[in-house]
Amino acid sequence: MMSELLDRLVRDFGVTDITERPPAITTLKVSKENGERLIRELRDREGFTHLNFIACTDWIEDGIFRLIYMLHNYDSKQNLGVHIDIKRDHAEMTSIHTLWAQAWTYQRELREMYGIHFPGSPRLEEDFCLEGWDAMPPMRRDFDTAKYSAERFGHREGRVSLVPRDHMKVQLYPNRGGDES
Amino acid sequence: MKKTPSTLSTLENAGLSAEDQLLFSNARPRPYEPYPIKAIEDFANWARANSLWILAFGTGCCSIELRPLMTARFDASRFGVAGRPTPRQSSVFIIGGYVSVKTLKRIVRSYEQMQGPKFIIALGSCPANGGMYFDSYNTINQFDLYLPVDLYVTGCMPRPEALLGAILELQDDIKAGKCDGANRYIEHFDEYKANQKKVIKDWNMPDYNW
Amino acid sequence: MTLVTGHSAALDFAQPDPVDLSSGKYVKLWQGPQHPGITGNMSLELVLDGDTIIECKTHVGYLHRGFEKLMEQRTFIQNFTVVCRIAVPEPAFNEYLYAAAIEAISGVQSPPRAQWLRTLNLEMMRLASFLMWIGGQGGAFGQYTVANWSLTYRDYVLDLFEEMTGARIYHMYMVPGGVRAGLPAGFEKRILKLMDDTDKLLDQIERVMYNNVVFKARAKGLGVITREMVDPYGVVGPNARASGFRRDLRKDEPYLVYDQLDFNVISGSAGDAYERAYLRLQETRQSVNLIRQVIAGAPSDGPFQADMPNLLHWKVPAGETYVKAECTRGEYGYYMVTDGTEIVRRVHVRGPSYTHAIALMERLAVGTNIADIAGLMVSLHTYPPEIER
Amino acid sequence: MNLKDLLSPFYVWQRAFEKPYTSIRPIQERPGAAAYRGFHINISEECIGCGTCHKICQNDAIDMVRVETYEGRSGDSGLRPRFDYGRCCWCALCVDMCPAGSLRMSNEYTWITSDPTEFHFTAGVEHTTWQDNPLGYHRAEGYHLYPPKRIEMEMLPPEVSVQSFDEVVAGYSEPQALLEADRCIECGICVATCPAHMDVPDYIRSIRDRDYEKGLQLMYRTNPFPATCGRICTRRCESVCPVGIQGEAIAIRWLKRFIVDQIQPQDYARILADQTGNSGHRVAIIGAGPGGLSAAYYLRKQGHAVTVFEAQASAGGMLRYGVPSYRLPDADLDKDINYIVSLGVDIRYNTRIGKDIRFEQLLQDFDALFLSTGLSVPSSMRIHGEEHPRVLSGLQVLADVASGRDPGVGQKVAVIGGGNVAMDAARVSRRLGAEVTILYRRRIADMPADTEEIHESQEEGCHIVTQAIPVEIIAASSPQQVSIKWGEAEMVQDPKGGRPRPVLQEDRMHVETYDCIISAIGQGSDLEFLSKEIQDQLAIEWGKFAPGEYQHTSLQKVFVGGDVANRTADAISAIEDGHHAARGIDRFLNPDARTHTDQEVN
Amino acid sequence: MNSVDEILDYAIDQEQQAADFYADLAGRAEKAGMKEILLDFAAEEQSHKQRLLAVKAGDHKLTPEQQVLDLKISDYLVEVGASANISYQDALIVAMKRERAAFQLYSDMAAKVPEGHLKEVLQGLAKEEAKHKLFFESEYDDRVLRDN
Repeated sequence: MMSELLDRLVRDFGVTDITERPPAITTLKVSKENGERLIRELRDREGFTHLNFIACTDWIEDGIFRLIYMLHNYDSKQNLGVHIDIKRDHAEMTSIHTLWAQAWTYQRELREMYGIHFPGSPRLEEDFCLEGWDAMPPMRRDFDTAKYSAERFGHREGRVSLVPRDHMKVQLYPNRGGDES
Repeated sequence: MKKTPSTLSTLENAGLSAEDQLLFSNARPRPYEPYPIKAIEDFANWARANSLWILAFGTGCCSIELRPLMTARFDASRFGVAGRPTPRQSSVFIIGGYVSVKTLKRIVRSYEQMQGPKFIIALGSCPANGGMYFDSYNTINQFDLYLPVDLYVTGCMPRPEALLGAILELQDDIKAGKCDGANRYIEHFDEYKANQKKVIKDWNMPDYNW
Repeated sequence: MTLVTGHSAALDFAQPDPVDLSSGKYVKLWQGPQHPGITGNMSLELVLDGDTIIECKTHVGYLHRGFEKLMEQRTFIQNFTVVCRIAVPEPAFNEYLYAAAIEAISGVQSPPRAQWLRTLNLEMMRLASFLMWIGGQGGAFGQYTVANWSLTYRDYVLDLFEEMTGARIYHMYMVPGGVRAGLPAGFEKRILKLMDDTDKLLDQIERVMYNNVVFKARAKGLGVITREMVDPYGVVGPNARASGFRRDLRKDEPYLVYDQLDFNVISGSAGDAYERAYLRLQETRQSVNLIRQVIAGAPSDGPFQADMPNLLHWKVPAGETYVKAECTRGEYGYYMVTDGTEIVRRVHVRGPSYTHAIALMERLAVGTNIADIAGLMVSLHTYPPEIER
Repeated sequence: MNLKDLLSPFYVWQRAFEKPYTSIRPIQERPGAAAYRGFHINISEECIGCGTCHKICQNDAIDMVRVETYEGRSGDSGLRPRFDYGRCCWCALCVDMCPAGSLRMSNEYTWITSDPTEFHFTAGVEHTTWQDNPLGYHRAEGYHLYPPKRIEMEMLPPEVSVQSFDEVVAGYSEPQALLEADRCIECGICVATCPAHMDVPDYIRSIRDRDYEKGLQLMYRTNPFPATCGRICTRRCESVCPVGIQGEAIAIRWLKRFIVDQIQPQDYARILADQTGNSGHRVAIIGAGPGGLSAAYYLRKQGHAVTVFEAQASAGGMLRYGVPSYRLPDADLDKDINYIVSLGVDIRYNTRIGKDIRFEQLLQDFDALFLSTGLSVPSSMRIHGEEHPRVLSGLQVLADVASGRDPGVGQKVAVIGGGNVAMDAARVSRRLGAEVTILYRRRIADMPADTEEIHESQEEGCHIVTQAIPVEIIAASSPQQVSIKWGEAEMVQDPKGGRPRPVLQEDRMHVETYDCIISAIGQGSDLEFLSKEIQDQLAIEWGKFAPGEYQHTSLQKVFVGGDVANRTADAISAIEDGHHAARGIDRFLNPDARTHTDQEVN
Repeated sequence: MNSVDEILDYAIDQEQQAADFYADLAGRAEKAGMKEILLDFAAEEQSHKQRLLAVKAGDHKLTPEQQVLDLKISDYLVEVGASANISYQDALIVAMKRERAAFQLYSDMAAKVPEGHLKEVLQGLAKEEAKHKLFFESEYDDRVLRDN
C-alpha cells in the first residue's frame, strides 16, 4: 500500500529520494513549491492526520536548510518524513498554520532559531524562547555558542589545565620527539 | 532609625517609556542597617532565621527537589520554612540551578521586590560556574555577577537533604549576622546593575523594582 | 456569557483579533513565570472579562538552554548525559529515546536484559511522574493532603532509582548500547513491596481526591477536548485517550519489551479534566502492574550492554531517524540526523507539551474561569522544559 | 452530587493513626545509596594522569594539574584531575572511562559554602572527608566505554611456522586494524615512553581516518624504520598503555606495521616528499644498523652529505644479521633501508674501520662522525671446555642463516641463555630441523626475552629448562657432538633485596650430549678499531660509551649512539639515538644558524 | 701461626696484598674505565682490612655463626689471567677466585685446629671471605649475567 502511495506521489508531486530508514520511517524529498500541496494532500486524502513535528537541519556546506515535516498515519501506523530543501540565503517556506494548530508554533521556533520566514504565519516576529536576542539565529551552524557564551557570560577564573602529552614532552624530552615543521 | 544617605541620587529608569516613568519610583535602594542595640538585632536575627519563607519560583531543574522538601517526607515546615507565592512575603530566594537570560530578568525583578533582609541560596553547578550549560548561548555562567549569593549548594541536582543542610546553615549564618548579601547588592548596586544590563538586552523595567 | 472575541469554532486556527484594552472593560493579567500554579516556568498572558478568560497567550523560553545546539557541540556519549535534563520531572524517556535513535542509525542492538531493564526504568519513571502529577492536580484544586501522600511515594520510587542507577532525578542509566548496570541485590523484593503499598495508596487517593465532591465539581467539564480537536491540535497520550482514542505507542508501535507484556490501552470519552485525571489514575495502576510483570520477566543475568566501539570517538554512520515512545504525556520523540562524524548533526526533541501547552492551552483557556486556569494547565500535564529545550 | 462524594474527603483521617512518613533526622539518617554518584574519589597512587577523564567530560569540569609527588613516574604524566563542582553534573562518565580504574565516586553529597571558588579540588591529593568512603559509584562489571580486549593477531600455527622461515605474524586486515585503532583513547602517555617519542596517537588516528599516507608521514617524523619496528619493536609504549591496566594494551606495534603494509615502496618518495639540500658538510657514520641509518636519514634531510661505513656486505646491522626473517622478512627491512638510501646516502660495504680505513683518517676527512657500531662480540660463559668446536655462538648462527649459510647445528641442540638472541637461535634451529632445549639459569619470568618470543618458541616445540646452570663443557665420544654438565638451581632471595638469585645445587648435576651447544648469553662491544688514546677520550663505561646530551662525546666531532651507547640496546633506542645525534650534529655544524629543527623548551 | 693475633695479622696482610694487587693492575690497565673499576676493587679490599683491624682492636666481633649465601658462581669458572687489557668480566672472575681461595684457606685451617677461640676466629674469617665472595658474585650476577 505504501509503495502505491509513493508511486503516486512521485507522479503527482515529483517527490524524490524516497528512503526507508530504521526503525520504521520513510523519508522523501519534495520541492519547496510542491511542499504545502503535498502535505495538505497527505493530511486530507491519505490519512496522515498527525503532524509529529517540523524541524530543520542546517546543511551549511550545501547552502541549504532542510525542513522536515514528520507525518503519521494512525490507521496504517506509517511514518512519513517530508524533506524540503530551501536556500539558506533566501530562507522562506510556505506556512502550513492552517493545517495544524501547532504548526505556527513550530514556525515561530524556526523563525527564531534559524531565521526562516513563513509568510502569513501568526505571531512570527514575536520572541519565542529568546528575549532581546541580538546575534545570528543560534541554531545556524555558523553560530558559535561556546564563543558567544564565553564573551557574554564569561567563566569563573582560576582554572588551568595541562595536556598530559604536551606536559610530558616539556618535562621529560623537550628537545626530542617529532620536530615541528 | 534608618537614615537616608545624603548623597542619594535618583535612578534613571531609562528603560521605561515616559508614561511608565511616572508609575515607578526612581529612588535608590538603601542598605539595611542593624538595630543599634545588639540584643535586639540578635533577637531579630533569631526570628528571621526561624521563619525562612521561600519564594515559590522554581527557576531551573534543581527546583524539582523543592517539592519533596516541602512535602511530608522531608517536611521543611518544621524548620520554619514555608513557600510563599509572592516576593513581598518572602525572605529566601532559591535559585534552582541554571538561569536563562529570560528568567534572569524575572529573578532580578522578583528579588528586588522582596523585603529585606533577604537571602539567596544557589543550587547546583550552574549558578557557580555554568555547569552543564557552560557553553549555552542562553544561560548565564556566574550568578553572583548579577545578584548576591549567600550560600551555594553543590550537586546536580542537590538532594533534598543537601538543601535542608543549606537551610540549617543559612539559619546559623543569619543568627551569627553573617548573611549580608542584600546589603552587598545595595553597596555595589551599580556594578550589579551594569552586569545585569550587559546580558539583559531589552531592559524595559525600572532600574530597581520597589 | 458570550465571548466577545476569539475562536469561532474549535477547528478555526486563525489567531483571534487582539482585544481592545482601551475600553477599560477587560483586564490584562500575567500569570507566571513566577507563579505557584504553573508547572515549570511558563507565563500566560491573560485577558479577563470579569473572572472569565477571553484571551490567552502563552510565553515560553524561561527554561531554554539550547539543548539542540549544545548537542551539536558534544560527542555521542557526552550527549547521553545531557539529554535527560530536557524534561526535568521525567528524564528517563529522553535517555531511552536518545539511545534508541543512535541504535537505530548505527544498527547496534541492545541485549535483551538491557531492554527489560530499560522497560523497568521507564515504567518506574512513569509511576514517579504520575505520582507527581497527582500531587500537582490535587494541589491545583486545593487538595494539598494528596500532594503530601503522592510526592512521598514518588520519593520512595526515587529511592529505588537511586539504588538502581546511582541518582534520584538524573539517572543517566540508559547508555547507547544498553544500560550501565544490572539491578542491585534485593531490589526486586523492595520494589514489589513498594508496588503493593502504592496500590493501597492509589485506592486511598481515588477515594479522597477523585470522589471528592469539590474535585468533581471543578474538574468535570473543564477544558473539554473534543474528538474532532485531537488530530488538528496534535493532541496525544492520555489527553487524546480521554477523548475517545485508543492510541498508545506501547501497543501501536511496540518498542523494548512491551509486546511481551500484558496490558490494555485505557481510554475515556468525556475529554474533560476529570476524565483525563481519572485516566491517569488508571494508567498509574497499569504502570504498577507493568512493573510487576517486568520484575517477573526480566532475566537476572546476561550482558546488559552490547559490544560497543570506543565511545570516546565514536563516529555513528550518516543517517536519519525518528524514534518515539509513549511517555506519561504521550508521544515523545527524537529526530536525529548524523553525518558520519563524531558529533551529531541535528537532534530535534519532540515533546508532547509543545502542542498541549501552547496551541491547545491557548484554545482551551478561553472561556475558563481564572480560578481554574492552574487546574486546567495541570490537567493537560505539560512540562515547559521539554517545550523550549 | 451524592453523599458518598461529600464524605469521601474525610477518609484522609484514616491515615492519622499511621506511622508518619517524615524522616526524623533526614541529614543523618539517609546516606546515598550504595551506588550513589556523589563526590569524586581518586586513588592518586593508581592514577596515571592520562587525562581521559578530562577528555570525556562534556562540561569541561576537569582540569589536569601538576602534582609534584607523582612527577617522574614511568607511564605517568604527573598530572592529576582537579574537579570543578561549578561544572560537574555527576554523570560519572569520567569514572566509566578511567582506564586506570583509579577514579570512582563516594556516596557523599552535601557541600555547602558561601564561596563558589571553593568548589575546586584535586581528588585524592587534597584532603576530603569522603576519600576513604567505601560506598559509591564505580563502573559495573561488564560495562565499558571502550573495548578492553585486543583484536587478536592471526599467526601461522606453530606446526606450520616451524617448517619454514616464512613470517609468522599475518598482520592485521583493514577491518581488524580499524577495530584495533578504534580502541585507542589518545592519551599520549605512550609518546613519552617510546624512546623515539613517536606520535603514536596521531598515526593510530590516521588509521581510523583511513589516511595511511598521513600515518606514514607521521611515523617518519621520528622513525625511519617503521616497517621494521612494526614487526620487532620492543614496544615499551604498550607496557605503559593505560588501556592495558584493566584490559589489553592497544596493539601499537601491529598498527604501525599495518600502516606501512598499506603503502608500496615506490610511493614513499611521493608521500614523504623529503627535501634534501646541500649544506656543504660531510658526515661519516660507522655502522649501517638502525642507529647509523636513522642518523643518515635525518642528516640527509638537514642537507648534509652522508657516508656510511659498514663492515658487512649488507646494511641493517643486527636487524639483518640478528633478527631472523620469520620475524622480520628481508623485504620489509629493505623497504625501510632502501628509502633511506634513496635520499642519497653513500654506503661503503665490507669496509671495516681500523682495518680498511683508519679512524683517524675519518676524523680528518669528515666534518662530523657518528659511531653506531653495536654489540657484536658474543659474551663468553668462562666455563671449562667452552672452546669446544661444537659450542657455537648464537649471533654466529643467526648471521649464518641470514647470509644463507648453513650453521650446521645438527639434530639435537642446546641453547644457553634467556634473551631474544637465545630464543631466535632456538627457533632458527627448530626450522633447521633440530630438537631444541633451552637452558636458562633463572625462571621464565626472569627471562629478558619478549614474552611473546618465549611463548612462541615454546609453541614451536623448544623445550625450556629453567633454573639450569651450565658448569662445564665436556668432549663427547664423537667429535660431532658435545656434552654439557649443568646443575639445577634454587632461587634464593637476596637479603639485600633485588631479584632472587639462582644458587647452584651441586648434588643435582646432569650431563647431556648434544650435536651442538649454542651459547647466547649476551654480547659486548668491539671497540678495537679505536686507538687507546681515543678510547680514553670517549668516556667508556662497562664497554659502552656514555654520551652527553645530543649524543656527543668529549671529542668534538664525534657523536655516538645505538647499542654501543645506550643501556636499553634495542632497535627503537638506536633509532632515537641516530635521530638525536643528527640534531646534535646539525647544531654542531651550524652553531649559529637557527635552522635547527628541534623544538625549544617553551 | 697459632695465636689469634697472628692469624688476624696474616689476614690483614692478605687484604693489604689484595688491595695492592688491584692497585697495581689498575696502574697497568689500558682502558680508563677499567682503571677506575680496579681502584674501586682496591678500595673494597682496604675496607675489608679496616674491618679486620677493628676486630683485632676489639671494636668489632667476627660472627662465625652467621649464614652467608654462596652463589657458587666462581666455583665453576675458568681461571683467567690478570692482564693489562683485562675485561670487567675477567676482573670480577679474578676477584671472586681470590676471595674463594681465601675462604677455602681459612675453612681448611679451621678444620685442622681444635675447638676453641682460634677455631672460631678462623671460621669467622672464612665467613668474612665468603661475604666478600658474595659481594663480587652478586656483582657478576647483576652485571655479567644481567641478560641471562
